[in-house]
Order: sequence, then structure tokens, then C-alpha cells
Amino acid sequence: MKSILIGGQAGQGVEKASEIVTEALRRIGYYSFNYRDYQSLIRGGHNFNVISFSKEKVFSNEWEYDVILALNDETAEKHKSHLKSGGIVILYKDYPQADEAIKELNLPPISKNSFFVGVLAKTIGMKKEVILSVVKESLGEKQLEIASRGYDAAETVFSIDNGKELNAFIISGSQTLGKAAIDAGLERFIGYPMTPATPVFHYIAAHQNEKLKAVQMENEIAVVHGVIAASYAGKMAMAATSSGGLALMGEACSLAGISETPLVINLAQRTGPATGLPTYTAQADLKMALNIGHGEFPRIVVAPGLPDEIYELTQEAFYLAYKYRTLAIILTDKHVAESQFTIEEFVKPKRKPEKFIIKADKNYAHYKITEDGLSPRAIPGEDDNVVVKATSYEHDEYSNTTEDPEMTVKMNDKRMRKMKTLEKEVMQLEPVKMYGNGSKVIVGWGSTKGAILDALRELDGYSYLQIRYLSPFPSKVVKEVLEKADEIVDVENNVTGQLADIIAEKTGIIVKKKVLKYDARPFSAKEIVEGVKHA
Amino acid sequence: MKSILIGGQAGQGVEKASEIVTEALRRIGYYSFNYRDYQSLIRGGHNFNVISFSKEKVFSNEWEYDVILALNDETAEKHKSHLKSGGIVILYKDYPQADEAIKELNLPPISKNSFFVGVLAKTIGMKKEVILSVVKESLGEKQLEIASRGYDAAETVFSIDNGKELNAFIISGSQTLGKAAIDAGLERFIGYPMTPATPVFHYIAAHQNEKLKAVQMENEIAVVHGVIAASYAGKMAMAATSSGGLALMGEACSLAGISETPLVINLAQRTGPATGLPTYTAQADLKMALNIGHGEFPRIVVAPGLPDEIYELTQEAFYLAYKYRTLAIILTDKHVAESQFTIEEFVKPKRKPEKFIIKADKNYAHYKITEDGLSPRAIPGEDDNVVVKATSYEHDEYSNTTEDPEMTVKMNDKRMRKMKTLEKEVMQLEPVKMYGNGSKVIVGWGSTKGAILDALRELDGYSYLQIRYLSPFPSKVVKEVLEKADEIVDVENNVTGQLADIIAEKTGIIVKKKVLKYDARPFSAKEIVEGVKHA
Amino acid sequence: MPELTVNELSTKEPITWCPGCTNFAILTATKQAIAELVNEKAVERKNIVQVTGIGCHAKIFDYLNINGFYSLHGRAIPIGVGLRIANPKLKPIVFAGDGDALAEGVSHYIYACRHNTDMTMVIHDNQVFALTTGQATPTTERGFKGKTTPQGNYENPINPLTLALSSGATFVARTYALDIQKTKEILKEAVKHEGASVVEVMQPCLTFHDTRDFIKQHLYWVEGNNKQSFEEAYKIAAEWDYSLDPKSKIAMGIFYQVKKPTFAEKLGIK
Amino acid sequence: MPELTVNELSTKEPITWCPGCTNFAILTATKQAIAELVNEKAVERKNIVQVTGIGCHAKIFDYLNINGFYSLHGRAIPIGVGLRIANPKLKPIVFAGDGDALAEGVSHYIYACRHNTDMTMVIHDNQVFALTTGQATPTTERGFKGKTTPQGNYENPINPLTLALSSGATFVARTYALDIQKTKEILKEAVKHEGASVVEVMQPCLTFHDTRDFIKQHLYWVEGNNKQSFEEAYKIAAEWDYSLDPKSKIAMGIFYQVKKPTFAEKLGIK
Ligand SMILES: Cc1ncc(C[n+]2csc(CCOP(=O)(O)OP(=O)(O)O)c2C)c(N)n1
Ligand SMILES: Cc1ncc(C[n+]2csc(CCOP(=O)(O)OP(=O)(O)O)c2C)c(N)n1
Ligand code: SF4
Ligand code: SF4
Ligand SMILES: [Mg+2]
Ligand SMILES: [Mg+2]
Repeated sequence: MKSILIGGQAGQGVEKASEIVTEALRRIGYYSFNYRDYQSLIRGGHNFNVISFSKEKVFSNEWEYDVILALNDETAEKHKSHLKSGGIVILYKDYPQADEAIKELNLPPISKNSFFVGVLAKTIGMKKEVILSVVKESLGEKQLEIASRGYDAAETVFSIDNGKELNAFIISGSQTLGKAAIDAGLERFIGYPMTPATPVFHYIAAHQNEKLKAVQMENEIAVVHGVIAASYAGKMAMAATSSGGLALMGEACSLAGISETPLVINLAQRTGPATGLPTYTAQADLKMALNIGHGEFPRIVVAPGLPDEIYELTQEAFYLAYKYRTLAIILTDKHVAESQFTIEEFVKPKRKPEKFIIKADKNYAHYKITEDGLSPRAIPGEDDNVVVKATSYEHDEYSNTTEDPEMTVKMNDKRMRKMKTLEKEVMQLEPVKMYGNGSKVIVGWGSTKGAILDALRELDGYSYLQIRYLSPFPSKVVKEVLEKADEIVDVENNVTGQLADIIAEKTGIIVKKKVLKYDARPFSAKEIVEGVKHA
Repeated sequence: MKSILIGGQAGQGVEKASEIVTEALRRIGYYSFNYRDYQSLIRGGHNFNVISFSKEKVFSNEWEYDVILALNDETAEKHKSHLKSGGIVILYKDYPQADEAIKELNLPPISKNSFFVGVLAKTIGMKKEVILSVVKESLGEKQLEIASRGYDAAETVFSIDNGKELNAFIISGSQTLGKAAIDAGLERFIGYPMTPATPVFHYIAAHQNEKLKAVQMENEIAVVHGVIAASYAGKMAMAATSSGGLALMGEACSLAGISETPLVINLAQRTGPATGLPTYTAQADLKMALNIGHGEFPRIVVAPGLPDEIYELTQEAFYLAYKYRTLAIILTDKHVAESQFTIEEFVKPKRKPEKFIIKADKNYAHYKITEDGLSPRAIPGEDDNVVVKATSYEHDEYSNTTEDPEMTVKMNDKRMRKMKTLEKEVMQLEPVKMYGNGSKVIVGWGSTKGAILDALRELDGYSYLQIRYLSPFPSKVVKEVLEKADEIVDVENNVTGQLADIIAEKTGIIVKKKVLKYDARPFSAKEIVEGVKHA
Repeated sequence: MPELTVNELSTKEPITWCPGCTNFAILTATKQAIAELVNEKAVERKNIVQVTGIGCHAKIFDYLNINGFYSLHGRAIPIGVGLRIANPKLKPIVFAGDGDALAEGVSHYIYACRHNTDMTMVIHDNQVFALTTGQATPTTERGFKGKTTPQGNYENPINPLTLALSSGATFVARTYALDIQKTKEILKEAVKHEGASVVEVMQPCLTFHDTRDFIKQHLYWVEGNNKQSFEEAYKIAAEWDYSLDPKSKIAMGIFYQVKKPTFAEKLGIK
Repeated sequence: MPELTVNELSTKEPITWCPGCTNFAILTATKQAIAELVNEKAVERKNIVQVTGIGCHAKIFDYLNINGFYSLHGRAIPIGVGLRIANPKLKPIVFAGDGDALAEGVSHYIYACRHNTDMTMVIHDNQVFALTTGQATPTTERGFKGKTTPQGNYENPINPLTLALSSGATFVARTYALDIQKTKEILKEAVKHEGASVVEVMQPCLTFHDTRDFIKQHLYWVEGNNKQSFEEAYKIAAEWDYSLDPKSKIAMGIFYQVKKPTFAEKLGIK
């Protein structure tokens, strides 16, 4: 695996440059992982991307680099101590030709980017036509000449293999989530901008059509009630928000629970508490997601670790939310949402989403008490003889308000039976995944998956248990696996080890070894390897 | 123990009647517990109170009655099957004299109440002058005659002992909480009405003076930020809300966490989810309280079980919130908040609340990194040379925004050290209480205490472990007690057994026997005795 | 199709308003309005969705036999907005309290008006938080002694109708609950109106804020007003300051009605 | 006491606004205003508390060496209100964005005005959510192509100043960020005003909504207006509809200023 860091100020096009390079790498047979590190500012400051690439799949980034492309001094200053031996720094200052070319070709300053993309390609030994074709496609004809000059100005240091194009594509977690929702049949996205959830909103807004609409509301509370209403009215709907945004939606989550209205929310975690580090990553809202909203009601919480799983689990979340008429949270974080991955193919969901709407008659009971706890759902606007009433109060089968103790018990029992049914169904999906077959077990959830998979190659004797469904929690299988383990190490991107707490709660197994990272940055594989060895 | 049920429509003065009776009972040497059952409506419907009284202390109510005072037919219908053998129903219809008296004396219809209070007193064998003196004090001279007529119209069925006045007073949980906050030095209460937290607001509003102000805001989000601001500005402040209200305050709780601003909230739980049964009780928000707000930060959660503890733990919560500059939640519920108790004396808090404000100088660092994690706190408005900055972003010691990974780790570590220090201090308070010395252990939290204590008398071989601090959680002592137990039974007023989950999380001990009640009503001692025996 | 009767719009649920509560009158007017609208084919029954907040007003949910969403306190309006985003055939009738719409949920009130969301917002204005036993709301007059303001409410009322107008509502009216006939007529017009319609119903609370006499004495029905004129509407709406001043003149009627693109139209939702 | 200098009001924190951002001008004007106010003994430095929301505007927190609370998005205003409830000696200066004050936090905006809370609300109106990279806010003109409205913003802007007036603000002004002198003067008046003062600063965002030329061309400074007249103020405030219509006239200056009891006075807090 090789690693390239591209850094500069916000507004210098660092992100774009990294995208061009990863696409060019794909065309010569390399998988890449593209990590994006940016600050909460629009111009200036210090942003960078780290591209790790290899002929094998790569899911995470290193913090050590073969090449540092420094579009400003700060980048070189900050990162040069992380150069691998034999690595090199491409410093903007060493190429006065860039500015000359801009002047000569009468291009905007941001075109410096194209020049250095050329320099970089030559440095790593990529063929000129490959990089130029990507530059052309993504920046246009006008940037060809300057990229070409950059290429010519540089010397080749590494000689990567210019092999066969991969039959794959490059995509971020957020784009995948947007795509998954659309493929699930999404009809209404309702949102309010919040990093790092906004890219999902942007993606869906860009894909609107007759059937799919994206609407911005005045705040998160309006958003979540809009989604609940749209869903009650028969549309497939969702919201995407970040940590603080979900914290505002608690009361409405509870409303979805008792009114038995499907509610799908993507929670893209970021570093808290409160505003925290708004453009950085963390896995610190697991327990919030599991406990948001007052009172007790069934909920689905899935935590995909990589884009292929985002595709799969997002669709399963829609399926389950609509079938079980309750809250489903798709837990992602800045890391998996904003990183880009080379993907060959998406994993098909184990259930095809569906709205589960029935044609009802006059005797329709919105909260029919059934053995499995599921009440078939009709929607308003279909039939003059059918009345569809949803309610935030405790109620009888026909949605009438009740304060009766027996009815209260019955409805609670019904909702809890629903949770049991849901649990059974989830156990038939793939609530956990196992990788490797070492007798020592690394346990984790969500976006740490990439670095753990990459680390696993170097961790003899370890296997990896990934928990994909946090609710309903696959207690039985987790317990089985962990009870047999010679050692258990919990890996999380947070301060307190929230998954370890949940495991203890659900299985009684206290995981003592924890590798926790909470500097607002994701793990590298190396950090995991070392963490696990010294845990 | 004897039990009296007084029932009628909302607006008939049932609650008032019950208060007069309990006060009269106190005057002749009886402790009482007065349970209030009311619906979410203002007039009509069916409200009732249950008074359980005894020469020994009594902390809960039965669901079986010696006397039913039925001010309407529904009361008799609904409850007469719960009459104890030898019990009697006083039915309004059997006393046409009541209406006659009202006409004759030219009194408002609600005065019927006074008549039947007289009837009731006579029926149970209370001396006339006792009941009349209380009627006079609480309803005024005008009601004396009609109460007297009621007394004379009835026959004595029970002969209670007209003994010596108890040196005690009658108070509800809400009143106690308001009083405790004021005794703690409360200066600003900020609120928005929500059952069952509103009585605390009403109590404090009625006790305003130069230094203590109660202010109503436009919604709960404004409320909680108002409290945070007032506290930052140096005042001792609080909010009181109910389940759904707290669910709206999550983001702000997280703000208190990172900005290290004291924030005291009384969460008076009610039956959810969502609107649920708004005037009924539940213990279903424990996990919400423990996990509210995004990100990870220290928090205090206390759960008093009876008014004496409300007095004690409310003050400790203020002390700890202000000392540790973080969120403190005082968990009560409709049951303990709205029931009335005969109390002899309040338990003094183990710490006297204090604001922990320092005089700072020019070099003041609002987030000073210290060994114990506590940063001394100055307030704005004291000194032209001192700048006091609080922030929702991650920050350095001087409140400047940071995105630096090392500073992020330092600040997280500091906050977690603060949690450890807090934990040590809490362990020196009384985070748990043990009652009885049976080798089998009933474990519980909050308002179930009353019924459990009453049940304990009949549960040979059982002791009761009450967990009063849910955060920081007294893991060590809980583990010690439970590991030694021959049997563990978890008693909770909720559907899922939330405390059992927390115990598993913190100790690894899976409590399998649970006695759960979720019909929106509190436990009686008898239900606990039976539940525990059959668990 | 047979005529829809008021009876079919009723339910068997016991009504838990205080005896004589003015909400009974609103219930009656609403049932009549819906029956007539359906029978006149102005709207299909299946498309009407009542949405309620939490409070005394909201209990209407149990008494009206039509589709509905019993939402949270303050959140009736955003549910109504969501319904229109989902399916513009639906005709939400939102029943909200003064506390509901103007305190907890005021942001939604403003934005529903701004977007000209095609729905009817019926504000049961009893100038009090009734179901929580009598605290001051944004429309309560200064001096009112509620349990949270024992020394008297210190604030002047806000005017829900000028707020609606400023925010962009295209139909603004006020009526008196106890005038069932007029209330019914106004509700019908409001539902027929395509756009955000606000109907403030003065709805004295017998228990905590009984202004029946005051309102009856001071109300008058606006006639011949130019409903297209924002200025005129604003002036009429602003005439009464929600105080109990004996000189008050309380205008009732439809103050404003103009046609503008609705939210769904602007969003291109069909 | 020695004079307070602008320098002492500065911090050493690196400024992370885009080069040339109009927020720099607001920062300068604010420092000057504060220094002068303190030196003129109109206010004590220790009593000034800046409160900020979240957004580009809010970064001013790190650059101003005075007391402050860096609050949440939308929650600068309720923190300001809380400060006044706590201690009426404190003089909150709230820096809020258009998204901040008018979308997420609009309920607080309205109620801070209604209560006539004695504090200054500076609205950095760049007509865009800037820090989240360019989505439409309530004041964005129709047709604006942001990433959440790729087909163009479908909504007409709301007017923050008429909203403030209708809600009860007693000091209402608009200024242009790049006129530092005028902005400073207006800020000083606003801070000296006892009651809820709203100062809308037109603050073009160079990156996502660069209306510098437009605003410069269309602004004019109101003079000789009757600041006691609500109607006149309303009219002046309403003149511009926040569109980019070439016929726009953008009034700047103090539109309204009257003395009424403040929130703390009404609450009896001293
Ligand atoms: C989030 C939240 N806050 C507070 C409440 C408590 N609450 C229930 S009804 C009500 C008052 C309703 O007043 P209004 O909307 O005027 O209705 P009314 O009872 O007067 O008809 C309040 C504050 C609640 N249910 N939810
Ligand atoms: C509850 C919440 N929702 C959303 C966000 C994301 N957010 C941060 S800044 C911002 C936009 C700010 O816009 P504005 O207030 O106009 O400030 P500007 O950046 O334009 O100065 C948003 C939506 C947030 N931080 N918190
Ligand atoms: S409290 Fe008032 S509004 Fe509520 S039902 Fe009674 S009279 Fe009607
Ligand atoms: S994005 Fe706009 S408002 Fe933000 S710093 Fe840049 S120019 Fe200023
Ligand atoms: Mg009301
Ligand atoms: Mg803005």
C-alpha cells in the first residue's frame, strides 16, 4: 500500500485533486481509500486528503505518507515528519512554473491544482494519458495544458504499475446512502443542513424528479415531524442529520414509537459534545441513538461500516421501519460518510424495501392487537369509508385515547411483541459479521470496520466481530462468540467504550480491553494493530 | 393500616377533601400516604385519592379499601369490588341532606365536599372537633356548618384511635422539591408548564421574592438555554420538566457538558411514549436521562424515592452540579411528585449547596486543565480585567476554539477525570441504601421505594437495595451486594426493566427476576409482595 | 353517494371537556362545515385529515370521525405541513391551541404561513394554557393571575393574526366559538381556500379564562371589507389588543383572502 | 482607568474567515463601538457579554476579547435572554446569523423582541447558510441555486425587521457591514438602547452569496425619519424585499427607537 497526502488551504481544491487521483488510480488497477480532513471554515486554514492505494482492496488510511503534495507551507510543516523513509514532499514553491503557467494560460488561481495533479502523477509513475483523461473529464479541456505542463515538470520517483482498469467506481459513504435511499423507493427527503449529514441532502436534492422531492425546513423539529407526517400519509420518507440535530428530535422519535409511524433517520455522527469539532469524526452517539426519546418503544439501529454495507443496511432499515412501523436509525459518522472508496459492487439488501400499506375497510383498526404485534397499516386519502387515525396518546385499537390500565398494558405488550418479532427477523438477516478465524476477538461497530479489516492482516490470531445491528441487539450470537474468545478487545472511536457497555448490558460480559481513540480522527490500521497488541 | 378511597368528578374537590382528612388524621396521631389518581381533563371524568393511614409510617397505597367515599356513581361502580371485607361505601345519593344543606346554607355546589368530609370523619370514628378544626382552617368558617351536618348525619363504623397529634407535616414530592431547591439557594426558576412537573413551578412561583424569580418561557428549548445562561452568569438556577420536555433538551444538555456550565433539571417522569398517559406515572425515562445529549460528558443523575430523600438529593444535586460544572438530573415521577406524605423531618443533605465561584484575575482560564479535572469558575460582570468565556466548541484552557487532536484528547481526558473525581465524591455520600437484612435482595430505584418498604414487612428473607445515584453509578457496592445475594429481584414501574440493564452494564450481573408494572399506576405493597414471591 | 351526515362524523367517545366548554360549539361547527363541504363536493371526505396539538382543544381528535393525527404539543402544524409535502390531495385541518401554536410551536406557525401551505389552521384561542390548569399564554392579557404568574401576567399579548399576516398567510379570519353558524361558514371558506388559512376562534375557557361576556359584548362582524388589501386586513386584525379593556372592539369575520402559489405548487409536488 | 483600546479587545487567535469576508468589517466596527462605549462610560467592560450562534458570523467569539458564550446554532438569543434574567447589569450583544436567528432560532427571536429583552441582536445577514457551504436561508432571494435547492430557491424571503417590529422590538436598524463607521455608530446606539435592539447588518458572503456590488448600489441612508413612529419604521423596513431586483431600494439606518419597559423591569429583577 502506498499513501499520498494532498494538503492546502480550504478553497484550493484539495478534495478535487484527490478525487482525480483516485479515479486515475482506478483506471490503472488500484483500489483506493480517500480520507478527507477539513476544518470548519470555508477558505484558508489547513485541509488535506490522504489517499491510500493498493492492488488489494483498501479501507482505511495511514498517517504516514510516501508522497506529500503540499499546496502551501503549512501542509509541509505539519506532515513532513510523517514521511515514510524514501518518501518525498512535492512543495508548491519548488514549482514556480505553476504560477507562470497560470499567468500564461490566463487561468484562475485554483488551476494550480491541475498543475500539481500532473506533477503528482508523474512522481508516482502514472502514465500521462491516464491522468490527462481524468483531468479532462472532471475539470474540462481548459485544464489539460496546465496539467500536462505539471506532468512534464516533474520527475518519476515511484514506479507504480500501470495495469488494467478496475471494473469499479469511486463513491463516498454519503453518496451511497443517498443512492440506497433512492433505490429503496424514497419519495420525500426532508432536511436542515448539518455537517456531516448535509452531503446526503445535497445528493438527494440533485436527484429529484416527479416522484422524489427534497425539502428544506426551518429546523430539525419541523424536519422530523414532516417526515413522520409524510410517512403516515403513505410516502417513503427520511431525514438525515448529525449528532446535535438528532438530540433535538427525541420527542418526535417517541411520537413515531407510540403512533407506530415509520420514521427513518440517518444519524451521521460527528465529534461532540455540543458543537465540538463539527467537521471531525466520532462514534460517540451510540447510546443516544439507542435511548433517544422518552418512554419505551421498539427501534431499529443499524451501523454500516463501509459503503457496501451502507447500501445494504440502509435499505434494510427502510424495510424494517415500514414493516414494523417504528423508528429506524442508520448510524454513520463523518468518517464513513465523507471518505471515498473504490467499490466493485453493492451488496444487495436481504429484504427489498416495501411500504406495507393495505387496502382497508370500514372496520379498519390502525392499532389492531395481533399475536406478532404488527398491525397492518392503511393510509389516508384512499377510501371515504376508512378513517386512519394516528395518535401520540395511549390508545385502543381504533386510535381512541385511553387512560385505562388494562388497555395500557395491552398496547405496551403489543409493542413489545412487535419488538420480539422484529428481533426474530433481524436474526435472520446478518446482524453481525465475522472476519478471520483467530481465537482472539476484536469487537467493533460502524466505521472502524475499514481500519480493523486492514489491521487484521497483521494481527495473527485475531478475528473481528462486527456488530451491524445495535437494536435489536443480537445478544445470543454475540455472547456465543465472545464466550469462546481467548481474548476480547473492543475498538471504538469514542471516550467511554459505548459498545462495550451495550455488550455488558446484553450479555453480562464485561470487556476490559479497550482500544479507544477520541482525538476526533479515525483509526489507522497501524493504530489498531498497536492498540490491540498493547491493550 | 386502613384505606379510604375518595372519588368523584374532576372539579368536585376530591383532592381537597383528601388533604383535609390526612391532616385531621395527623392530628390524632396517624401517618398517611395520599395517592392521587386524576385524568387529563379539567371537569368531569373520574378522579380519586386513596388515603392509607396507620400509626406506623406508611409510604404507599393499597388498591383495597375500608371506606369508599363516592361523590358520584362511577366511583362506587368502579371501585366497590375492591372493598375489603367489613368495608363500606359512602354513596352521595344516600345523603340527600347534603343538597338540602347546600340550598339552605346558600353554598356553592362544591361544598358538598365539606358535608362528606364530615360524614367520612364520623364513619371512621374521628372526633368531631378534630375534623371541624381542619375544615375551618382550610376551607374557612363558612364550611363549618355543612361539615358539621355531614358529621351528624353519619354513623360510626370504625373506631380509630383519637390519639396524640403527630409532630409532623404533610407534603407532596413536588412541594418538597420546590422547597429543597429554595433551601439550596435557588435564585432563578425557568419553566414551561408540563404535567407532572408543573406543581414545582407553581410552588416556586408562589415563593418568589427579591432574590428568587420564576419565569415562564416560550418553550422548553428556551427554558433550558435560559437556565444555562443564568447559571453561567452566576445564579443558582433550575428547570423542571416532564418526559417529553426533557427529550427536547438533549442538545442543550450536551452544551452544558462541554461548556462546563452547571445545569440542574428536575425530570418528573410520566407515562409515555410521547403524550402517553400524561397524568399517570412511570419510571420509563431512566435510560433517556442517563444518555440524553450527544457526545460524552460527565453527568449526575439522582433518583429520590420519598420526599425526605427529595429534600436531601435535590440539594446534593445542586451541590454537585455547581461544583462539577455539569448536568444534574433529579429523577422523580408523577407518583412521588404528586402523592402526599406525612413527614416528621427532612434529611439534611450530606453537602451544603454552594456556587463555587472564584474571584479571578487577568490570567483566568475558564477550562483550566487540572489533576482532578475541576476547573475553578469565575463569572462575568465582576472584574473588568477578567474575561469569562464559555463555549460549545472543543476548546483550549482559555476557551479558544480548537480542532487540534491533542487538545481534543486533553479536554476529553480532563472531563473524564472530573467524572472520576465526581464518582469518588459520590461514593462518600450515600449512593445506595440498604433496608432489611434478608439474603435475598430486591433492587429498585426512585418512587417504588414507598411500596417496597411497605412490602418488606411481609417479605421474610428479603432485603432492599435502593440505588439513589444512577450516575455516577455505584458499581462496586452494587456488585458486592448482588454477588452475595441468594436471589435478586428487580422491581420497576416500566416495561423493559431499565435498571436491570444498567446493573448488567455496570456489573455484568444479569438480573433475571423482574417485577415490572406498566399500567401507568404505581405498585401497591401487596403487588410487590406477590410479584416478588412469584418472580 | 349518500349525503354525509353530521352523525357519521361523530364518534362514540365520551367527551371530556368541561360541561358547557366552548369547544363543544367548535366541534359542532366543524362537523357541519365538513358535512357541507363534502356534500357540496368541495372536498372528499377521505382527503380531510385533522391534525391536533395537545391541550383541551386537541381532544376534538377523539370526537371527529375523520382521518387524523393527534400530534405533540406544538407540533400539529409541522405534521400538517408534512402531509401537504407528502400528498397535496390531502386537506389538513389543524386544530391548535394558543399555547400550542404561538408558544411551543410558533416557529412552525410562521413557516406554515410563509410557505403558504395549503391547509387550515384553527386556533382555539382561549388565552390560556387550559389543560395544564391555567397559566398565561402568549395571548393572555396583562395582569392575569395564573399559577406561574401569581403576581399577574407582566407581558402584553401578541396578536396571532397580524403575525400570520406578516408571515405570509393568505387567508386570515377570526370568529367566536359560540356563534356556530358564523364559525361554520368561515371554516368552510378557510378549507376551500387554497393556501395557508388561519382561523382564530375566540374560545373562552369556562374554568380558567371565562371571557364569554366580554367577547360577546365587544365583538362585531366586519362587513364589506376589502379582503384583498393587506393593509386593511392588518388594521382590522390589530384593532383589538387582546386585553380586557372595556373600550375594546373585537373584529370578527374574514379579514384577508388572496390567491398565491401554495407550498406544494412551489415545490412542484403533485 | 486607562482608555480601553481596540487592541485590548483583540485576541491572538488566527482568523478563519475567508480573506476579505465582510465579517472582518463587523469585527472592526464592534471593537470600535465597544471601546468607545466603555471609554464614554456608557457601559462597563466587565458587563458586556457577547453571545454567538453557530456559523461564520459566530467565529467572532474567538476574536473578541470580552466575556462570551459560544452557544449552539439558533440558541444565541435564548442565552442572551437568560443572561438578562440572571443579572440585568449584564449587557448581552448577540451575534447571530440569518439562518441562526430566523430559521433554527426564530421562536427565540420573536420572544426576545416581545419581552423587550434589553440586549442587542446583531444579525449578520448574508442571506445564506455560509458555514454549511451555501444553502438558502429565510432571507435568501427566490431563484437562488444552493445545493439543497439546485432548481432554485422557491420561496420569497421573510423580512427580519418587520418581523422584529411586529414582535415588539423597540430598536430596529439596518446597516451595511462594509460601512464600518456607520455600523459602529449604530451598534453604539443599539447597545445604549434599553430594550430589545435588532441591528441587521447586510453582510455579503464572498463565497456563497456575494451581493457586495448590489447592496452598495442600492442602499441609501435614511435621514430625518420619525423613529418614534411604528408605521413609518415598518414602511421603511418593508421597502426592500430582499430580492436582487434592480429596482430595489435598501434603506439603512435606525428605523425605530422607543422606550418601553424591559423584560427584567417587567419581571422585577434588579
Ligand atoms: C413538549 C411539551 N411541553 C408541555 C406540554 C404540556 N402541555 C400540555 S397541554 C399544554 C397547554 C396547552 O395550551 P393550549 O395549547 O393553549 O391548549 P388549551 O388546553 O388551552 O386548549 C401544555 C403546556 C406538553 N404536552 N408537551
Ligand atoms: C442544531 C443544528 N443544526 C444545524 C447545524 C449546522 N449549521 C452550522 S452553521 C449553520 C448555518 C449557519 O447559517 P447562518 O446562521 O446564516 O450563519 P453564517 O454561516 O451564514 O454566518 C448550520 C445550519 C448546527 N450546528 N446545529
Ligand atoms: S378547561 Fe377550559 S378549555 Fe378546557 S375543557 Fe374546561 S372549559 Fe374547555
Ligand atoms: S463563507 Fe462567506 S460568510 Fe463565511 S467566511 Fe467565507 S465569505 Fe465570510
Ligand atoms: Mg389555550
Ligand atoms: Mg448566514
